[in-house]
Amino acid sequence: MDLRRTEVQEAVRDGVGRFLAKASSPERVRAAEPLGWDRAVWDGLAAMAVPAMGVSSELGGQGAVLADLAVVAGEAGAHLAPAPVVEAMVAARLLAGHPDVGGEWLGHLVDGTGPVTIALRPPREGRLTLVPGGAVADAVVALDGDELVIVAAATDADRVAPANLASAPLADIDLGQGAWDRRIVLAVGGRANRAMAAALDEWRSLTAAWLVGLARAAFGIGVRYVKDRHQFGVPIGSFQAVQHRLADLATTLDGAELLADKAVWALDQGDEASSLPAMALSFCGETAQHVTSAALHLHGGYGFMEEYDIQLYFRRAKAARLVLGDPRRELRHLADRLFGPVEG
Amino acid sequence: MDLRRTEVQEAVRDGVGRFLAKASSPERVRAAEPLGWDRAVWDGLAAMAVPAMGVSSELGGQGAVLADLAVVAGEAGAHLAPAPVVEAMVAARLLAGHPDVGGEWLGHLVDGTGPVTIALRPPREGRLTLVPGGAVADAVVALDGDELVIVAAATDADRVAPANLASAPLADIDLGQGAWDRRIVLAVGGRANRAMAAALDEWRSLTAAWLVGLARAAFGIGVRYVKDRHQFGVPIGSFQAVQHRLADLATTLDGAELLADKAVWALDQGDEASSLPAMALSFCGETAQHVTSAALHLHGGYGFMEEYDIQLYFRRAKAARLVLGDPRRELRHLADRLFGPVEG
Amino acid sequence: MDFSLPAEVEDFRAEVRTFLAEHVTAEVIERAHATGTFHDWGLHRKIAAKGWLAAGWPEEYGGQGRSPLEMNALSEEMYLSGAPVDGVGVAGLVAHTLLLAGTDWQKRTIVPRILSGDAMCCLGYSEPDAGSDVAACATRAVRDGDEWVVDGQKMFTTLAHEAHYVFLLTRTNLDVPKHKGLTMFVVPMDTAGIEVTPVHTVGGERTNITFYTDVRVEDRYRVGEVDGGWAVMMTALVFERNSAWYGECVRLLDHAVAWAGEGRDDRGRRIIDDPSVRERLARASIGNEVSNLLGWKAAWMASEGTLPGVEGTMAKLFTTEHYQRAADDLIDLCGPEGLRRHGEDGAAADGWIEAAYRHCQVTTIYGGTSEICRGIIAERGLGLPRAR
Amino acid sequence: MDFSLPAEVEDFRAEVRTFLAEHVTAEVIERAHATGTFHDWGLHRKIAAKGWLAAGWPEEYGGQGRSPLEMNALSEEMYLSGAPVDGVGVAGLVAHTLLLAGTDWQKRTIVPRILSGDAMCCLGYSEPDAGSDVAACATRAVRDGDEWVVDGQKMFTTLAHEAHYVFLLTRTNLDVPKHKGLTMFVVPMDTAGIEVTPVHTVGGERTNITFYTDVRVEDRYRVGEVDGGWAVMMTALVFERNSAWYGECVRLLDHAVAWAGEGRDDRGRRIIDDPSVRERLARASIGNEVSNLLGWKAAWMASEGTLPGVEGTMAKLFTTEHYQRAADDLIDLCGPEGLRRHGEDGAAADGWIEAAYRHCQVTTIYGGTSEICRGIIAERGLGLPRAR
Repeated sequence: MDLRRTEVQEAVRDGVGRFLAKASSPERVRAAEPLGWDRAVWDGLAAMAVPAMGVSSELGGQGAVLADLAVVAGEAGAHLAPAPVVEAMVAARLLAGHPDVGGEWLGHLVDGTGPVTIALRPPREGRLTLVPGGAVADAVVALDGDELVIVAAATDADRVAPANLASAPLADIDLGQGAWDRRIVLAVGGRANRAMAAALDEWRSLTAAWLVGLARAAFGIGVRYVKDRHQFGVPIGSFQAVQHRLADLATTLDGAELLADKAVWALDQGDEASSLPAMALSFCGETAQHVTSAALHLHGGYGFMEEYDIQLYFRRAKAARLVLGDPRRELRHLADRLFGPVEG
Repeated sequence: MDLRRTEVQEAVRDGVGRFLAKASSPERVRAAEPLGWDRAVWDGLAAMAVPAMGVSSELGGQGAVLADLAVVAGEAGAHLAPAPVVEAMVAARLLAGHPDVGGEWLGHLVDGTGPVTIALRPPREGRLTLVPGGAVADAVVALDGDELVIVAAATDADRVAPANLASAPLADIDLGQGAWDRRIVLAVGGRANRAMAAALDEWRSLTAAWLVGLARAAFGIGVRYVKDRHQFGVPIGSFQAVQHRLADLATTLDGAELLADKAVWALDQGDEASSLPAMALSFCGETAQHVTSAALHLHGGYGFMEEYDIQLYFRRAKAARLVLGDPRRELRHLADRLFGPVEG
Repeated sequence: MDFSLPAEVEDFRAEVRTFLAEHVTAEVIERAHATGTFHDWGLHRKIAAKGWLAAGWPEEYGGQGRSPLEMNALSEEMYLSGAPVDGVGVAGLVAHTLLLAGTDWQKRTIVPRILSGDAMCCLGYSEPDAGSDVAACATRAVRDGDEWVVDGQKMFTTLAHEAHYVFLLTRTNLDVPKHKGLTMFVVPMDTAGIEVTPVHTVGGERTNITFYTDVRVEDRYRVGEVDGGWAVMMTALVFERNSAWYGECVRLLDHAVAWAGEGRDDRGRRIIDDPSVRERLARASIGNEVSNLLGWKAAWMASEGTLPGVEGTMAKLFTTEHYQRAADDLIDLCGPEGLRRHGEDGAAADGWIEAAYRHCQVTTIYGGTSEICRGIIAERGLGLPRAR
Repeated sequence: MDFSLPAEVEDFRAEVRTFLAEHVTAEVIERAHATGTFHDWGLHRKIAAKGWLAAGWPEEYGGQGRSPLEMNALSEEMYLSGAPVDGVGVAGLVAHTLLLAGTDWQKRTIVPRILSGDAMCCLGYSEPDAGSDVAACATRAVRDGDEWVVDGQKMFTTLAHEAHYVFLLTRTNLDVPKHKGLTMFVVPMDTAGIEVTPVHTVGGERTNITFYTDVRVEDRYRVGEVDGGWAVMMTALVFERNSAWYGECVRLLDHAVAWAGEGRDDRGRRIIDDPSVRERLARASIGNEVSNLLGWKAAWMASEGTLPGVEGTMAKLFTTEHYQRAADDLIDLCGPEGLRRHGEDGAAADGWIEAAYRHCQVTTIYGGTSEICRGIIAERGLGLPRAR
């Protein structure tokens, strides 16, 4: 047992963190709204070889384990980086599992040319909905029937990026139409299903790490605010109701961090049946929502002003939980893992 | 709109309340455990004509409306009266709907000879389970298939009164066996179903009133305790965390009281399709649980001592929610009322 | 007990509902949403023309003598309709306070302008360092002959960009405890030295910061005694706390029920048939009912001649906290489609749940934060010793 | 990061598990439940014989030199087994404190008796007017030559009726701030003037009130300095806060899962197939995992040489609050059958969920209430200014 990050991880955290502190400052994050995309952030991360970091060196990556990617995800969350970092890292590993057919797009990520993302749900009536990063990705991996495919856009037609709660680059994509006609089958049948299931668990775990990074940053903003802000002649952080609320949140936040860390560790150990990714997404999502909500409300009226940073965190925390689906359905997915499927 | 109780109701409250303050003191409530039955309490209430109070005077009752019965239920809850008061009042009204065949047992309640109760669920494999008041009732009304029946015990055989969380007089009863061979059919088919549905809504509403009475009393104990109890040189009621918790509870308690009152009012208005009884049971049950739990915990270690009264309230509040079923199922029952049944 | 409303209240409610059904058009609602200004001059003047800005006043003062029950019905119907009535609320509040604490000149000159719907007001209480602690007000008013010179800054002066008067709390005395050195003014917004800067919020509402630099205010705009501003503000605050947001909670739930009833899951089943969706919708329904009852209880007490200080505070606390819990639950059950904003294709409930989720956050802040409300209930309602 | 335990910890855990599987019989568990005394002499002596009461001590003091990780595994396995080990915990705590703060005579005489399993201890901290405010202790100890005369009353002296020593906090100085006038003793329970009165609790546990009347205690039973009792108690408290109840949470959930998997609803469907039952079981599982991780984090920090004061407090706070939420949820999903007590026919999960629902309530009280824990986390963990 060792709960320290490795030296490499500390270096990655430091490097990515320093870069994002500048490139993804609150001002830049605001400027990237409503689409949630800043090419310079992507380019900078690509220059650090982030997108394909989790791919073996033979395939052009760094051979990083998920625990390393989680460090990047955490920094991306802490700085609300306007780029689909988690999705690209997951897509890279998915493509690396099928290098013969996926090699071209993997190279796209290795070179950092632009994002490739994954669709969290199969298409419905030929349409992928609310694909994370889909608004800015050059290609999307999806499970289409019993085929795992990667589709690419020739133009931006047939891609709609709706304004949304998080100002995230979500998009609806019509498959099988002119604009998305570049389609490569990566795998079929059981292999396709297993590959997507594994990718979704990686997405859950890294998104959990992203949420923890986001929540830690928001919590820090909240704690600083209650120490600085005075009302009735005292810092509002001296009121017991404020203290107790923050103490509970600090506790769940520590728990969320451990759970996210353990989830990536379990996947790195090869435990494909682990229920930890689903646990981590549920708990870290809930925690991030509670933390950002409390931090916003502790600001009083200021929390609602667009000018204050806390609202940026508040909106993104909630949305990250929902992009996969109703959180209650995620609990039921977890129940399937833990207790087996529903009978009949 | 008038949120005052009538003069008659104030008189009933005063009379029943005075009687129970003595006859159902905490000492007597403890002495009546674990069965939850005190003959003297029943006899005293019977002497006040409580059991058949909600039956027309032609049939031997007082012609009281449900709102009057709710006042009695509230006092019974406040004093944790060890007698199935709500169940008997509901059973009396149910029997009064079928005076030709139910007259004998209605007379039993009019005379106050002993309790008659209702089973909240139909028998399963010939067995009624956890019938409230069933451990001490002389007869039980139940919906058995498409028949509304009243069954009576010749002896106590085939009646099991399990020890339970609330020390309530719950019992399992095997029907169709020797001991419970006195069986009268009150109604069949649609009439039987409607009569039982109406009785259950009355039970929900009066139990909600009972829970509000219980919760108000427990809340009073809690508030008095935090005013009296000093730690760190000050009353613990001066700590903001304590104050805010109690303020939220005071608010929900007011809301619960209004909801319970409105539920009986709606039934008194003849609104059989009202969703208010289900709302009232859910919300008053939840409120009573939260209030009693908070009051218990605010006592610190003393809250757990059997010697302190608050635990008596704590155990009964939880159990009253559960005796009808998992509270989530009650929410779904409410959804059926509000949104119509589930398709297909 | 009787939960039915008297016939005259139901009649009035019906009249209000008919009026709103005609005048609160989709266009009015869309415009308020788009601009973030929950005030519509056309609608406002029509409401004023009905005499409803002063509906609750005695007839001798130009009102309609309507009871607190009628007033609650009016407020409920306005919120249920989705009408942008922030302006109606503030106008009524200021006019009412002037009626109780203003001078004859103010009653003759300012009040009629407000009641006719020609003049709007905004509230100048909050400051950068005076939020919940509003008595920490630092905006100075210094007497200079028959005038006062005002310097300072006010936060959250919602509607200032539409208003003709600001109800301005100032500090006039530094030598006394902070509550005792405040004075209230009703200052024309076109007075030289007032500047309005827009502030945009996460809920989509526009509010403002207002700056006051060497603003010269004639003494006749003073409301109440010099150094008596706290009492004037308390008079006004009583009108602020109620379950007004109940109407918004109903609209929120209606949207969710409609969406869940129409939508289908991957297997073609109605969303509303999912057990946990049903549980959440049912739970939200209960919260709505309780919010409504707490509001009516306060109104009923007022109609009986009791000032429902604690009860109105309870209604405000419960309704707004419930609103946030409900919005949180109901956006969840929409899943990803709940994220789309109003106007986007495929948005669950046309994006109104997403909008409510953002908007509702502020309701536990203005008109007294939940923390302030809990303190009032604990101390005044429960008699607990002053918090430490 | 590595969440796997070192081989020696896993080996030790396996040894403990095998031992407990053999010795924690159904009979032992039933007896503890029936008597409410979560101490079993037979089991206690066997555990002592394994050397586990001092397993964490350096070998030179008679311990096994086991690491904080091994100690956490030991504690976890004991709770997971359902063993009645309240006595093990208190014995270890007192012995450990004596090792750190006791005299040579105490270490030679009392410690061996405890470690051998021959002598049990109980804690005499709480008093009628000193609960969370334990420094308000009023039990007096007055010096009389080489003896002290003790008078007072202690609450919640659990296991006093089985114990040979009480770890007794007393007031020895009235002229200094309250924390500075306390002295600790380890007093033989057979000393004249000690009286034990049973106290029964809603959780079914037996605890006691102990009365001290003219109890004459030799000075050699004093632990630490005169007026230095607070420091001695703080030394001991560090051992009290962790996620020990995690094991009980696991047992609770296992009972619920087993019951829901076996039970059928009216339509013959498995209870566990109900969506909201699944959601609640899944949620409880997450809480268990988090409780476990917080406990291991504290243990790991200790193994790295850091005193996990805040982290242990977090583990205690989260685990016990989660325990109560989970018990509340899980008894609900059993519906009416959840009300039956252990031993009753048809009781859901043989009544163990009902028993847990009552028992778990006390866990947020002893060893520091949740309110005290939150204060520690806020002030020491977050550096917030002292609460008002």
